[in-house]
Amino acid sequence: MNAGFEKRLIGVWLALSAITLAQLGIGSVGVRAGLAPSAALAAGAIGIALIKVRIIIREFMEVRHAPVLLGRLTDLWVVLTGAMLLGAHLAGTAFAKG
Amino acid sequence: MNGRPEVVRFVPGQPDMWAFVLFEGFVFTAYFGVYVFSRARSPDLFLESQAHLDLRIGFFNTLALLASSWSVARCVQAAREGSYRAATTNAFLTMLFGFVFLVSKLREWVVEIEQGFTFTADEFSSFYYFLTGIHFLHLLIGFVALAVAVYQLRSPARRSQEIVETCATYWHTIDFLWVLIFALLYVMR
Amino acid sequence: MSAAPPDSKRELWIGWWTLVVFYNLYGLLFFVITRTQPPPEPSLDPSEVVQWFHDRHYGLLYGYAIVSIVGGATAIMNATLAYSMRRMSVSRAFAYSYLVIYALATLPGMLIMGVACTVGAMRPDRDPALMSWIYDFAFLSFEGTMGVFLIGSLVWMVAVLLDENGVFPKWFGYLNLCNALTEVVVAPAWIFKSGPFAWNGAIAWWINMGVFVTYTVVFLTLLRRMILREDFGTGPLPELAP
Amino acid sequence: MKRADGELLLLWTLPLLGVIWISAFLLFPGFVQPMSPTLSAEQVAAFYRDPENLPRIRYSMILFNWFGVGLIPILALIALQIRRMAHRTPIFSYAIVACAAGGPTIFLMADLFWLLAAFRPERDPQLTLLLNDLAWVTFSSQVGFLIAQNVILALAIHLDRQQRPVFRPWVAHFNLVVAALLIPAAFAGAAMTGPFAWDGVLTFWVRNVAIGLWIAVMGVVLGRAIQRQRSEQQAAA
Repeated sequence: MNAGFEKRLIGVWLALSAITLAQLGIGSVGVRAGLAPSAALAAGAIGIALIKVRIIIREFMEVRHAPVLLGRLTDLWVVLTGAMLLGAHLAGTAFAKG
Repeated sequence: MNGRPEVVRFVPGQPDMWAFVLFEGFVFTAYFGVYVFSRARSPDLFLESQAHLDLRIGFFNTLALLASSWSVARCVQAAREGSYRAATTNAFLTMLFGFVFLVSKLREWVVEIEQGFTFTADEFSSFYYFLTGIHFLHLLIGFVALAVAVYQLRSPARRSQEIVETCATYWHTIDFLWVLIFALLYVMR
Repeated sequence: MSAAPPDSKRELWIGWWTLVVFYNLYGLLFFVITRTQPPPEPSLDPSEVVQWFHDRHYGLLYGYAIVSIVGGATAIMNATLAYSMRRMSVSRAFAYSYLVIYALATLPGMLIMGVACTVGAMRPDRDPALMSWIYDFAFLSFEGTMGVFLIGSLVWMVAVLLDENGVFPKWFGYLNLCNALTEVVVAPAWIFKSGPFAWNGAIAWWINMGVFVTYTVVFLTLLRRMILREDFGTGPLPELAP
Repeated sequence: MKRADGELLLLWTLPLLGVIWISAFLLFPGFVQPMSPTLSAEQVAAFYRDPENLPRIRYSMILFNWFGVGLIPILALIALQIRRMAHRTPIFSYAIVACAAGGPTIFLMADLFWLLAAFRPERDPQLTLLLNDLAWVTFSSQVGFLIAQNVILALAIHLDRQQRPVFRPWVAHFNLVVAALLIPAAFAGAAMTGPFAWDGVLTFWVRNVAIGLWIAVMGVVLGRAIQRQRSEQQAAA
């Protein structure tokens, strides 16, 4: 197999795993410290996940080689998802129960 | 067949599958939105219930699916270069990683249900089982997609690169949806 | 040989227009006249259920009367959709399965609800506990009948994906999968009486309805294109079936 | 044995079916003098508890349970005749097959509700009333598949443009008239008294006579068509 490609794929996997490990660390610290939920924490968790998603789409799914339109569409999905989830969080906080 | 030169842009697999990825992606965005909204409405309840989940298992599951994405990407590249044997091996490797995820997920559910953390236990648990359950269903369909890819790779008479790429695109979708589910259910506070 | 006479596609156009008119009428009847969609809360107590039937008394009785007059139109609609599968390079088994599955689906998918709502509305003085049972029967038969639409969509999906005649684009095959999955998502409606998974919930109803409406608009459009493309010519009729 | 012979055999089950249906109709005490929707729960319960009525209700509904679906083979024969028409697609015969599945299932549901009401007549009268309502509303108002059947058949005949059409044009008109006669019954739930009520002239008598007439006329027409088909096959052989 093309050595350059092989290297790149391994690199992507390592990067994604490293981010996941960081999520594990941050999550554990959050649990131990008993951090109160906040918009910043929510945005952070969603943001990191969406960065991973975008890496998967561009690298593993080869969108970086695809016509620009497909890249735009998938990026649009990433951005809209982030915006909608953040909006949902803010709306939920505004209409909090009790 | 040589790898396509960098300058030539192409859609991996059928564009039709990309329509599915985007549409189903938006359906999931909607599910996630309802979850995040409900969560923000009763943050304490969700946080308390979330303690039933083991972050480490979620981490392990994520690694398994990321690895499966890696191997299926190798499968596509190998098939593109004409090394069908390597492509088939990687497809099976993907199934193996997928299977590791499947077993781990099932085990996790069983342990949680035994602890009384069931679908109807509380609001968070309902979302947890719903999101992981619907994702699990996509995973099961993913095995069908991989089987189609292997079937294509097996015989020189078939070997449609387009279909192999289409199946891989579906499989990656399972992966990236899980990445979001992991963040929303296990990590988010 | 000259172009096909304009009426050579008459049967297909009858089927297509029935679909279009029916779905519009369906929306009108369920959303406006009977006001049974969007669905009310499953958590109403028996006295509220009685009030619910009272508020919609005439809408339910006359609305569902019209539903029972036009309900049989589903037969010609499903026949037209089954025909699209006959045009594909797949076994006839697909068309036949689709036809039978959807013929069956009309009952729990629509008519049972009509019967239940009529029976509920016709005697407002009925025991409230029984009214509550009728209410559950109406909405759960309507929304909780999943298998027919699940398997029906999957049959269509496989037919589209295997087809080599290009009757429908492949992405429509995948869209069938999205529609089939909504039937899985609605299952918790049998378990929850409130929240996003209840029969009126954000997930079990609103998101699913969004997918279903998209799916319906898409297949009507694609079916229209199929009919426009259809080239019967002026030649002899297709061989009469034995 | 030719194809058409088997079809004639199926068709000849129709007179037998007619005898059974008429007997069951006369046996059920709620049909001869159609039950009124205005009866109170106690009166309805008394109807099922009456030792004179109870066996008649049960046996008539068991007969209907057995033979209610007997019409399906006849509808299948109609679907086959539609396939012989000068159409370019099998859409109309498919649609008749779809109706053939729907109509008898609805009748079967009504039959189940009646049998359930009669199974434990000592039940709370409110429950017996509910089962009785469900049976009558299902039986009376659910005419959709029957109407669709008539309209589809009429359309199919109308579009059958060939030298010797399978059915003559008057059959199409007859079907449309029957369809029109069935429409008032759909409103059975909306009226407790008068011609539209489920014991009313339009909903009960006109509708059921129309259905009976349709079965009889279509039986004869179908018989002729199959006979003709058979002689054509013999001539060709």
